[in-house]
Amino acid sequence: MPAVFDAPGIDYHAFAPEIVLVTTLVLLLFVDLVFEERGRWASSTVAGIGLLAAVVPVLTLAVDGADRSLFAGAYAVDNFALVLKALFLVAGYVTVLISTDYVAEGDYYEGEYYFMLVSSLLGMTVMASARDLVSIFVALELLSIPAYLLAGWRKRDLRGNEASLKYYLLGVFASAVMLYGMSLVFGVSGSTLLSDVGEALSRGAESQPLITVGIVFIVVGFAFKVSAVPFHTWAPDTYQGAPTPITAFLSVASKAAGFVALVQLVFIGFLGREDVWAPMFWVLTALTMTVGNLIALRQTNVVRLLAYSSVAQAGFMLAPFAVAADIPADRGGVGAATGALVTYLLIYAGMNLGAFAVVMAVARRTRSAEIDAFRGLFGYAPALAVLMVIFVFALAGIPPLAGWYAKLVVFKTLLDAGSVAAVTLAVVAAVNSVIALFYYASVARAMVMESPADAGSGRVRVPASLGAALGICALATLAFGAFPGLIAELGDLALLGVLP
Amino acid sequence: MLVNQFLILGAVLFCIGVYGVLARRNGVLVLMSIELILNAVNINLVALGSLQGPEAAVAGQVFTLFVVTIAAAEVGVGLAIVLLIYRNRASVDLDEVDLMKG
Amino acid sequence: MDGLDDIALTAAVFLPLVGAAAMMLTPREHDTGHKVIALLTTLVTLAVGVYLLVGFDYGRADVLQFDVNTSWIDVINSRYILGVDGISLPLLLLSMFVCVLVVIYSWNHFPEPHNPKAFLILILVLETGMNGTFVAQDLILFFVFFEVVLLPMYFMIGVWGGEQRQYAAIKFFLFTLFGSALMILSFLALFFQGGQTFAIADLVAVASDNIPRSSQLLIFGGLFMGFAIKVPMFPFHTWLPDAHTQAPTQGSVILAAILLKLGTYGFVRIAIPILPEAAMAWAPWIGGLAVIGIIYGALGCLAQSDMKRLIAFSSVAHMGYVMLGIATLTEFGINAAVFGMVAHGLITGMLFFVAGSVKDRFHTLELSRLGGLLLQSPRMGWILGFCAMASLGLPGLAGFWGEFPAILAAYNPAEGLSEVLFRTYMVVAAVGTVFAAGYLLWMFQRTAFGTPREEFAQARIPGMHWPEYVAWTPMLILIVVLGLFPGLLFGLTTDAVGGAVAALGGGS
Amino acid sequence: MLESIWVIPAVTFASFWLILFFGKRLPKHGAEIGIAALGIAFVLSCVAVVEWNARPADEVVEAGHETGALEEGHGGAEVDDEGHALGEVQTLALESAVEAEGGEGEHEAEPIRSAVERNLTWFSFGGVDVTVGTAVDGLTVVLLFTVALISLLVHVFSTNYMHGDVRFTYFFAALSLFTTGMLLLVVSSSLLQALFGWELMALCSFMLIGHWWEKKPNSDAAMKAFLTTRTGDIGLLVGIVIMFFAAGQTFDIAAINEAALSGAMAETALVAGAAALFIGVIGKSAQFPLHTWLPDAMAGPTPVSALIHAATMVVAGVYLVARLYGVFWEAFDIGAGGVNPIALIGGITILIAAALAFVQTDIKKVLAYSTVSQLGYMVMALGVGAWTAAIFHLFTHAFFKGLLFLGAGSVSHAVHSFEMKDDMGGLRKFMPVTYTTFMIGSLALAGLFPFAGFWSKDEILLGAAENGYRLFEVVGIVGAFMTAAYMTRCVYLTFFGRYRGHGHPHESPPAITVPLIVLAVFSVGAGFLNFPGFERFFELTENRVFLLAGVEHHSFEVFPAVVSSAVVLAGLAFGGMLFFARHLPRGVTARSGAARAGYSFLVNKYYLDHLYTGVVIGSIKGGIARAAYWINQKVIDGVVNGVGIASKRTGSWVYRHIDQQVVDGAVNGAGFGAEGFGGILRTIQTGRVQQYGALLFGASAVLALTLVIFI
Repeated sequence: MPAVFDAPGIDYHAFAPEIVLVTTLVLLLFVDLVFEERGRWASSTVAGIGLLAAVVPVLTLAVDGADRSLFAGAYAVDNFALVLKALFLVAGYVTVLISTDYVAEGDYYEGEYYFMLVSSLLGMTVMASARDLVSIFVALELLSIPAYLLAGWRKRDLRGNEASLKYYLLGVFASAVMLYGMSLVFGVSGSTLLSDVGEALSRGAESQPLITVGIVFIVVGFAFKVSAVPFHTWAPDTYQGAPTPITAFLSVASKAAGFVALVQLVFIGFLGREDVWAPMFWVLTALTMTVGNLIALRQTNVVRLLAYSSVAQAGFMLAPFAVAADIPADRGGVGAATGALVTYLLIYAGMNLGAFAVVMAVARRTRSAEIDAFRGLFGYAPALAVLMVIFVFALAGIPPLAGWYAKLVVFKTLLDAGSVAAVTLAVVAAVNSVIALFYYASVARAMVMESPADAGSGRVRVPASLGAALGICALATLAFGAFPGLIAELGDLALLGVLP
Repeated sequence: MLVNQFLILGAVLFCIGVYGVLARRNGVLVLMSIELILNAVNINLVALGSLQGPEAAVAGQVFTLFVVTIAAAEVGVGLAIVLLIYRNRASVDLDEVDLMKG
Repeated sequence: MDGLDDIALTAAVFLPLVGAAAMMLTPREHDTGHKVIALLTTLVTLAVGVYLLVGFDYGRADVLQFDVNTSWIDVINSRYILGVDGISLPLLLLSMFVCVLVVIYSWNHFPEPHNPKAFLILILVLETGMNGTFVAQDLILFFVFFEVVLLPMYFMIGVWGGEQRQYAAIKFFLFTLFGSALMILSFLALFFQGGQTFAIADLVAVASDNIPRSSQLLIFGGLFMGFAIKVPMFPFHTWLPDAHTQAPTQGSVILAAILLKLGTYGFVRIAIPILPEAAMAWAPWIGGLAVIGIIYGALGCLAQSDMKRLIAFSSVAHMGYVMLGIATLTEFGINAAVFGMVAHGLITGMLFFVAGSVKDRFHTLELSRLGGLLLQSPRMGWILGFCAMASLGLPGLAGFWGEFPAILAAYNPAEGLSEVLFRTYMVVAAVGTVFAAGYLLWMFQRTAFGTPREEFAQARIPGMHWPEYVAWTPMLILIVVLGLFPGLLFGLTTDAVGGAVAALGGGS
Repeated sequence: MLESIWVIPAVTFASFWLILFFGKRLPKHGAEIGIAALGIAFVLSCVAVVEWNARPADEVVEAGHETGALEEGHGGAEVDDEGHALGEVQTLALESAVEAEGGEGEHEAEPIRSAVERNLTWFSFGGVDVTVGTAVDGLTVVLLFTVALISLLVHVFSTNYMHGDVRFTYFFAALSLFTTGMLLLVVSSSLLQALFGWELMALCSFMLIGHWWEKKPNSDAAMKAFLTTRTGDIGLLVGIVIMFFAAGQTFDIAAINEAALSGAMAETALVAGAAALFIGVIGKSAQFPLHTWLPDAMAGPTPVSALIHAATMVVAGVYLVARLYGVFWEAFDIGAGGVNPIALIGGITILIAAALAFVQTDIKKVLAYSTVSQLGYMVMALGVGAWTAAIFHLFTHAFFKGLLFLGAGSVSHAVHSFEMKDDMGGLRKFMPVTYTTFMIGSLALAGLFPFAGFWSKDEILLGAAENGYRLFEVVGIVGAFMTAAYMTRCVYLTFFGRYRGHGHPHESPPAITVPLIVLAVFSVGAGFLNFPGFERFFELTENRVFLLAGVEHHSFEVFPAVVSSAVVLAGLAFGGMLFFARHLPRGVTARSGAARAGYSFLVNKYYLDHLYTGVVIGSIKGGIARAAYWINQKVIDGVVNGVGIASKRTGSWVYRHIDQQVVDGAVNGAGFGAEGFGGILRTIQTGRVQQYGALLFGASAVLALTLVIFI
């Protein structure tokens, strides 16, 4: 029977952030086109303003407060989506800030750089709202493909190429696997809408194997994005080879996007099937934290070290998934898990971006990201050193720096579930947080307790935009550490809206 | 009944693709193997969709279209990167690309 | 003065941070500027402490006073609750007091690499952490303050410490963090099983009834790890000698005088009142470890060739007495413990001060190289002797009241604890007093008696400087005063402890 | 005065601080403060004695354990004032009461003076009010008098003896503090407070014995003294704790005695507590086997030795037992006779110490061992239930031992040495006063009639005999014999024969001789305080506790006295024979009566002389004593030192092997383990993209399979 086509009514307010981003993209192209060389400075500014402008509708939507759902539920704008969009946009803005001088000083194409960056962000904002297999897939590719290119931005640098290649091949491979999984799940449920999928899967006792394989493959696809062990292998190499701002971007925004997708898929699409994903996530969590930390112990390059640390951090973020199903409904059920995850993402973004920002600032002088390059930093650039100390110990989760609260909510979620598995995981996490301290402290040690490698150490000049980025991150890290209430509210709000 | 055969075909294609991705040394061939996987996906989508009734059939086909389109984009990017590699090291042998490890 | 009462504790906790901020804005070159700011800050903080002391209602020492209770992190229902009772007040004051003296002492004793700015800022941050821990009445708040002290101490040891400083610093950090990781897990477990609250008072009221015995034991285990490492109890003590030996004098003093007390305070304030049943079950083991610590620490001392390391090990022994007192779960015992904390803080703090000054003059603490201090710097020598005597628990000096009552309490522990076992502990502890006398006098004989080694025979050893006089006199006086009038402290603690022990269903 | 007895220690304590802060600036460098303070203290103690003496007997105690009847009598006594009349009334009342009970006929009720107590709350803790205060009774005032007097004389003596010492001022400060400690102990009404005095003395002994700490042996001796007594204090601490709980959570001494006597204490607690306390006594009063610190303590200046041995420190132990007599009486069932730990330890100490005194060449060491032996007498006396005798001996001993030490000091002041064999001899010509007084002291110590020692020692022996401790009576007599002998030797080597030293010894100045004379007077006179028929001392010290316990006091009896005197004479003769007779050719006889006696004795019984010299002397002087000394130095002392060394060794072993390797090693090991493991894991990161891919797909396949299989 022929389906009658009726144009869907579009809620433009709900779309506003994405629309702004698209406009920005067009502007960027235009700027690049009109004043080629003279426009160098312009494109970064345009990008920055565009991103901030995109935050405005997010806020208006938040104020408005109503959950919106478009395209028969394929695209939802709820608190969860809004909080995450905001996170992506701000993270993106900070990325632009730290990129400005970096890109300007290297002879790279700027217009394209920011174009890619913003389009990747567009993908992320879409991801935050995607509630349908297709839109998730589209969003995923939209945010990934520009990232592949950005990773290899330093064209003549072999490491850059390698980073790009590895990221690309594995990324595509992973998304292919994920697609295969999607095809299976779609086959069982007969719908691409997550809500329908959810019902169908929880019903479909027959064709269990298909469902299992489907779920596993889909989760793998995003486990790759969030660099969960054993799907993390690309991360260190890519992080090291890519331009540092992009590394920061990948380790924060792109990772967050992966988690967003997971939240939607697992907590809506596979809600009924924790028998499949709960054990899987348990294993992934334990592996990710432990392996990430252990390998990080042996790193001598700060970027690489941060890469592994972000792997380990991903482990903490995965923990809520492992136990979400055990949390009694009266304590928020999966909502609590989501809240914990979002809180963690928000805090993590601040401190990790900050850490990378410092790395860049230092690299401006030392031209290296080896730990030895950081020795004696406190001697000649105390401010930077103190900031780095703040960020790394925040990552380590030492009060009163923001990280502690992120860890706390994860522990809380684990104990909230209270099952034996959950508590075991909690202990594993606890031990890991101690191991982690060791390498974070080693960075601090090099900066503060050791003398500079080279005697003549002039001051490090920190350009304004980079300084601004540092300021924002430091402020966030300290404020959220002292008054976690601020962030906790957001995390708590960010519940998936009810779906039609 | 009929569906199973499509499924199996898809599975076979998938496995061949995976093998290609993991085994071929030549970057270009790896890209093509990925295409194979995507095609396996497409077959699944269309077949299973039609199994689940008309609505699903449409949805499946639409999904397939998306996959095809995006696959094209991916491959474009992929080729660009491989080309870049070739420029810089005059080879597309993936095993040689291992500056960063550990 | 209600308004003042409300902000008093908050001020006591955060004033040091204000000072630290002020110093950050002051350029690095103005050494004296920094010293003055730091001194003023600590003094003002101490003034607040005195205000608390005056305003404190001694009749109601068992209830929280000057309490503040406002929302902090609503999402996890953790509130900003501060308050002092008879147990926290003395420790709070001790912390403020010691910080002032440390700043004064620092006046001309900045270890390499100089940099007074950073050094003093760290001290101030430390003070915030310590004061906060003693007044926090909410588990999460407690945890935060408990951890705040880590970073400053880590850097203080790691930057201004001795040869092994980096190893010592990270060791200290990792040990404590490990403990507190398990501790926070226990806190959360309490939260969920004890009625969704972190407020200590509420938990004391409900926890023991709501939580099944089995999980009580587990939770207490977590708390035990957290606090025992900080105390430190055998066998978690190994970070202590390294940290103490490597830390700069000021660091050692703060470490010995206050940081160690955070652990014991945790037992008295949190672990025991909230989980009395579990405490009962654990007490024999705690007591056992405590007396092992007493003897073990003493043996450790006898083995040392380095004065500072010896003093560090003596801390292990002395905290053993404190823990023994706590383990008896009786009013006697816990009173003794609190007194022991303060006494050990003053005495061992002083010992480290002296050790530091000795190092300043001889550039070594090798007992084999020292000697004849009484000839070269008589005053310092006698002060050292005085502290040694105080430390070995000579009646009439503060140390005695930490030691003897603990032994006394061990003779009849709370109902339900094996008398035979604890009486054995008592005897062992009593034997420990002889060991204490042994190593302390031995140390004193080696350093102060005899004649200087030839390498220092000609060296002109400067006498004591004014910062040393100013910083030490108050401590010495306090050691004597507390020794002669223990009522000053027992009067404060005894009611509060009575309250805490009441949770156990009546101790002694 | 009795109510405000605390003034006495307060005065000396004040003098300590005054000397410490202002001493150096004064003309006499602080000595004057010390002397003034002690003078005041002495006067006050005399006042106290007088007042106590004048105090009417206001309390009636029926001897024997049944205290039931007496309680109301006691209660009645309190309200009434006119003690004596009341006393009789009570007596009548009580006799009837006694008859009603029947059996206990031989005890009769006695009126005595009740102790003057004054307590105020020190601090309250754990719901218990700990009091601090003073309790004055006969025992207290006697000791106050003794301590104050001796200490005063020692102060005076020191002004000259220590003149020009590097730490003159500091020395006097320490002396004052030392005295304070003893006085505090004596007046305390509570054990806890007593402990303060007790440890204060330990501290001061440390400071004073190690006064010349530049020399390592001195500081070693100081440490040894402190640590040995401290070892005893383990017992004391534990004992106090046990008493605290056994007596119902109080440190009050009177209460503890009552509790012990009324049988309120659990038997085990009582015995354990008493035993523990007695260990403390052994340490402090240098009883076997913890006596070895005392001779080493001679490293300190002589006045200190005098103070330690005569009036403070070592007698503290004896005092403690006397003070807590109720406890010990009950715990060791002293009334029963036979053998008990206290008497046994005392007895052993008497003999071994006396034997050791034979072979010392250092005059102070001789005196030191004699002190140990005399303390043995006191402890034994307490052990055999001769309470008054013990105190009386403590009292008399204080004088003649103080005298002897100061005498020795005076001698060394002249010859700058303590070596009798090398640097002394024939000094009686050079220093007559010292000689005479020293002689008196020696005879008193030997216990020759009519010197003070005779009365007290005799009373001890009598008590032992009467209370069914025959064995210890014998021990006492043997001890007396040996004492007489070694003192003769000592005197001979010091004052007779020819001068073996260098330089020209001269009589010491008055600052030294005056104290000697004073003490000499007391050494002669003190004994008459318990002269048969006129037993002021007994009445003075008589107190509630030992009446309750039913301690018997035996007044003088002629026969035992004769026996003991005979023994003493024998001892003297024996000693004389050993040391004087040998110099026959050089005609000692002409000079010394004692020698002549010994000589004639020898001549008449020559074969005996052979026997003695060959066997007795050979064995005693040569064999037994040396053996004893060897055992003492090598075994007992060896153990004491050995313990120290051993624990130090253990320490380093534990530290090196357990602490650093096991405990700490585990921690570091874990660290390295983690890193190593990390290293292994790094090899996953080959850098080959396709291996990454393989890992990726492999992992997902494995996950999928396992889940498919297990679900």
